[in-house]
Amino acid sequence: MTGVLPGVAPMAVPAGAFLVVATLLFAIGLAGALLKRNALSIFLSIELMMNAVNLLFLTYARMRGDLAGQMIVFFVIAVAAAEAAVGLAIFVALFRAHRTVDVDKIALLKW
Amino acid sequence: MSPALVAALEGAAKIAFVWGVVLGAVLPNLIWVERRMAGLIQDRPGPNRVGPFGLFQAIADILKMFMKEDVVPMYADRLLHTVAPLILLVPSMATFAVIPFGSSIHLFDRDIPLVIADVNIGILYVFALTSIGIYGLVLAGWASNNKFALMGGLRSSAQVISYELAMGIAAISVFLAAGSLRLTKVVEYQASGTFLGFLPLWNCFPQALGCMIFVVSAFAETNRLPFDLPEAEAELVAGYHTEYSAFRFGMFFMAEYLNLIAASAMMATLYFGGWSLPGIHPSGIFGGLFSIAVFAVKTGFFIFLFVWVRWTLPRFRFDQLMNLGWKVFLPLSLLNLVVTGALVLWGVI
Amino acid sequence: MPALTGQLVVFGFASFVAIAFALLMVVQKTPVRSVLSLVVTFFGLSVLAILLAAPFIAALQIFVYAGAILVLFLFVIMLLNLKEEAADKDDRPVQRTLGLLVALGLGGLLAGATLRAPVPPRGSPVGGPIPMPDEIPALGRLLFSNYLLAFEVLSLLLLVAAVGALLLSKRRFE
Amino acid sequence: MNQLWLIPVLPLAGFLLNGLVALVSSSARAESESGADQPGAPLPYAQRLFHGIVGVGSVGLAAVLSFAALVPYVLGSMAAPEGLAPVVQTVYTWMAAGDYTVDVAFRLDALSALMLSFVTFVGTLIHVYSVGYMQKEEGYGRYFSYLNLFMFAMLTLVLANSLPLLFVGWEGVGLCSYLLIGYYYDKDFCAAAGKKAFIANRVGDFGMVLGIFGVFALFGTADFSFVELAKRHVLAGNAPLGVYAVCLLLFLGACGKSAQVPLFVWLPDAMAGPTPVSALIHAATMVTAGVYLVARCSALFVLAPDALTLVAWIGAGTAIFAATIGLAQNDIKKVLAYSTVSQLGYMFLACGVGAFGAGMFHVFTHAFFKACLFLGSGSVIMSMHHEQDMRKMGGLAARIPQTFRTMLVATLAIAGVFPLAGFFSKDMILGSAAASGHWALYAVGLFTAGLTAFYMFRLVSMTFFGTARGDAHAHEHAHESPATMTIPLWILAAFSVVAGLLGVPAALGGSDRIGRFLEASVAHPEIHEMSHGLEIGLMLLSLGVAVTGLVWAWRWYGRATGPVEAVSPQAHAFFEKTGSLGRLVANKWNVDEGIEALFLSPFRKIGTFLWRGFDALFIDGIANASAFLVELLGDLLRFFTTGHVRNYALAFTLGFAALVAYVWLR
Repeated sequence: MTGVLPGVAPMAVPAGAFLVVATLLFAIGLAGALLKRNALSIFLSIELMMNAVNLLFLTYARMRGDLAGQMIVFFVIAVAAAEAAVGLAIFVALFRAHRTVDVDKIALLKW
Repeated sequence: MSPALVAALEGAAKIAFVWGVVLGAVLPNLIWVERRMAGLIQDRPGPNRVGPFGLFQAIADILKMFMKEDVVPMYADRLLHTVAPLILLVPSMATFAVIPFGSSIHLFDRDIPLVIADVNIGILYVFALTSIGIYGLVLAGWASNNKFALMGGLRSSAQVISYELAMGIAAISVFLAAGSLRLTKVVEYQASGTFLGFLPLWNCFPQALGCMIFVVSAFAETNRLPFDLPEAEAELVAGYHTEYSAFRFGMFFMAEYLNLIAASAMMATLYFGGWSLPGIHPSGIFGGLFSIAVFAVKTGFFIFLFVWVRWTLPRFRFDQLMNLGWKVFLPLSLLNLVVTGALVLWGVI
Repeated sequence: MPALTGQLVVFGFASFVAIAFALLMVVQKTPVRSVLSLVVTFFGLSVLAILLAAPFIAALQIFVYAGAILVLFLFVIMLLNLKEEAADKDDRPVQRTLGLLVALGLGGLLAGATLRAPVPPRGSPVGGPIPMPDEIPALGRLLFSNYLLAFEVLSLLLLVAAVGALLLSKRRFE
Repeated sequence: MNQLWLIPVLPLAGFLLNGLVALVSSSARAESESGADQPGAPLPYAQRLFHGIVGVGSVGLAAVLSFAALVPYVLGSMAAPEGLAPVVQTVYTWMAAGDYTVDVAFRLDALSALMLSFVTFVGTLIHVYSVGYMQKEEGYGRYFSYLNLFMFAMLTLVLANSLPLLFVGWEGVGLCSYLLIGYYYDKDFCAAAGKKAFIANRVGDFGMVLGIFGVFALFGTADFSFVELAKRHVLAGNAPLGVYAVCLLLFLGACGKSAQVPLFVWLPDAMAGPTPVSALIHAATMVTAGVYLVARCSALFVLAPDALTLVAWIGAGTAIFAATIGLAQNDIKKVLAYSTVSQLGYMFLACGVGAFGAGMFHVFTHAFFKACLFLGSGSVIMSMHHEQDMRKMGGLAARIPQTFRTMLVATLAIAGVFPLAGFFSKDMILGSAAASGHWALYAVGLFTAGLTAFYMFRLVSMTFFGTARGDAHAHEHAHESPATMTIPLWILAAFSVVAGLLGVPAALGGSDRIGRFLEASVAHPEIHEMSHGLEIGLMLLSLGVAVTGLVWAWRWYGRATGPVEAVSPQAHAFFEKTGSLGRLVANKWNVDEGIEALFLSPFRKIGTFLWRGFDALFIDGIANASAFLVELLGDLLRFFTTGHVRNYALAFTLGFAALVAYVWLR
């Protein structure tokens, strides 16, 4: 109930390395989200960003030695599933209406 | 020797043993068994020319595949076309890592558990790998740039995803009863007592419904008859591997059989007590060997069942297949979960 | 200590794979290949998760993310038949350069910030070697005690999402 | 008797049954296209029978039950020296807030027993009367369901054990009053009269609610146990200032319900409803609720003597004020309405001088003769084919003899002719006023008694004596009412004669039973003893005044032969002589116009100002200005709204980066 991570060895890899990897992946995902034009690719990049954050949570959970971080990751994954289902359904509807998922060709978020 | 090195050596030895047995002994003979069984059931001899009783037919088949020309269609995605069978093959081989194929064996003053990796996420690991296998099917269909292949790939992945759900929920009941995701714990639990006083505590008894769902879903997961819709010859030529030939086709072939073996092993482990036999607990080296034998016999029975069913039942229609998965098995597996939960709550099992 | 160096090697390899394939995913023009690259990235991430004493999350990552969510992506890509991204040039150069700069800048900022940020230790982790003891029961108990409300809300969210997705993707016949 | 709760519930059941059937049948009739079921046509006989049986039966049963409850109680109470303790019956807990709860509880004590007796009895008679009176009406079922609902509310009011529950009944009777005044809702003046009654009552109810809050604040409880607490205050001799406020607020409520100055204006207009309704609600029962409330809270009022004095003066003022108006009215029901207002003033006068028992006694007797008078007037109106103007009547005594005789009895009773009911109750009031030393109040009361005798006999004379005026054809066809109407009349007339015998004062050899009976429930601040000789003298005086009024009316109107415009030459000449004052009286002292000028018109002007000046210019100005501002801002921001999701994402990221930088560099 306390949520303390069951006894594990001290970290062999410095925690900072994980943090750097996580931020790097986040930055890559961000670049993808900003630069890609295909809605699906943007969505993929966002998934990557979410997973980078997940890695961050896991690292903190390990550093603190409790399970709250892992719990959050669990929830993030579940929410991601819901988000993917709705998001992809939106893209399918969008494609039906416009025959494209290129976000530069769709400027509906106006007025 | 340092403990780490010992552990590494031990692991390597077990991997070598398992894959050696599976790839070297079971797989080729399975090809032969299936063809001979087909002959038996269809009232014809089957392969009987190569070697005694045609036993070397499998080797001949494999050699043939190696020697044929490797064709990649012109507008196919070359990279994916190459990678797809590998994606299918690797997870099915990795599945064996967590299946306990025996109790433990005492060698060199150490108790060696007869499982390659006794991880605490056992069942989850198997399901994760199964879900990765879907990529192989889908990508094979996509990369071939062939409408039949694409249809086959989509169909098979839809089928696998659908049945994975019912299968997973059925499996949840298993580790609900065992109290752990660890497959060794699942087996130990089943070896630990009796059900209703006279039956072994194998999960197939208290969870007969779940067991049935799992077995049938396993047929669907492995794309075997009566659920081999993805390669339904009459409609889709050969489904996702229409455009594959030679050794690439061989890999699909191999993956299918490996999946079949893995599924049989899983059924034996989850529902039929794994390597345990009620009432008989021999010890020492013999005990270990005996448990391996028990496990082999159980797995063998399910492999036989797969073959038997394949040559007996006709194929489902796709809508029937989906209806069965979503409207029958999913609710039933939930019911099974509730019932098992109640049994656990009341201390019956 | 050889085990520790072994971990370092695994870490190095996994993070290299994750980052490399993440980059590949962004650079890739074919959506299908992007998805596949991301799958490989997830494998790398899942190895990192195991190193971080979270094998359950690692398996979940593969099972749910790679095995379900990304397959869904693949499905949609195939359904929409998106062979290749539009070949015509990106006509928003400002967005392109600015986006790249911002991504890099924010990445650097975040890296600096996370490295500087102190993490209050809850208790120094001690105990046996990896593979570590079971954390799944502890997670389960947490899920049904401290996080019960979140869990229930989540189940509702999933239901709503399922219904919503169904409604959105339904063909409307006039 | 532990079925107290059944008494109000029975009429409620009747209401539901009647209402449901009426609703279903009226919608069915609206749908049917057949000519026989034209709108406006009376209901078929079977359905009328059903409504009548349910309506009369439920109330009659309630009456039987209540008599079964109160007869043992009354007998026991008369036998016991201190009276019986109140019977309280809790049905269920209505609301609970903290450790304070309000129960739905019913209470039977001397006060509620007295009210219960005539409410159910007169109520039943009027229901029976209605069966005959309303038979040609389309909304027969609706009428009876409303009437039953009224009985439910009135009985709740009477039996309530707490102010909140009493308030439920209070509002319930108000609602029914509104519904029944507006019974002919397709006529504008009926609908307007209903609204007027409702709004005038709202003013009173406002005070009532505040008063209930005040009681709760003072005593920590709002059920009638606060009466005991208040009595203890009497003993302790200290009355908090709040008691004055609470008394005045509750009295404001009583003024609204019981039509006292200045809130009396609704009652005369309420005559727009069917006549039995006027008899039941606007004469016998509902309007006395205010008196009942004051008597109920008498222990509180005696703590605030100045408030009590105000009650007395308001009562006296109302009595004489309404009586003067009654002198010059020509509508038979209007005369009775003003008479009611005047008599209610009497009751408050009694309460105000501390004679709560006398006030309640007058409530009791008044119920019988006023109901009799109203029902009689209904009978007259019906025989005259819905003609209400007395100037067009005359000489009806021979045509409708039963109505004439009963009305004559009731008139003598209200005029205070010995030994009819009105004599005893009115003299108890006047005697109490005199005994308490309020001689001015006594004088007003005495004069009003004379006026009462005059205008009531004027009514009888104009209606029944003299020659037939107006439409000769209508006179020839005037006929006596059916038995369902005359039998209640006779019963009520009989009670008008004998009801007073309950309170024969000691001076006349009686024992004032009713006063002693009520002592258990109402406060009696101080006992003023008058010599029997003086008492008899005063009685003779008031009797003389009453007879004078009667004779005067007979002289002016008894053989009136004048034309419709000026029935009585003497009266005509008198009003001519008094000039503007006479016109003022004939015009009801211009009260409605005064209210219009004092309150309504200013309010309308304020409303217009708020609409034109405040709302249209100021509020709308703010709204329009903000809208304009937003539009301006929007025009500016439109530049950034490219509609491209990537631009938005970039902006979003920039913002996030700025945030991170801030957090880091802080």
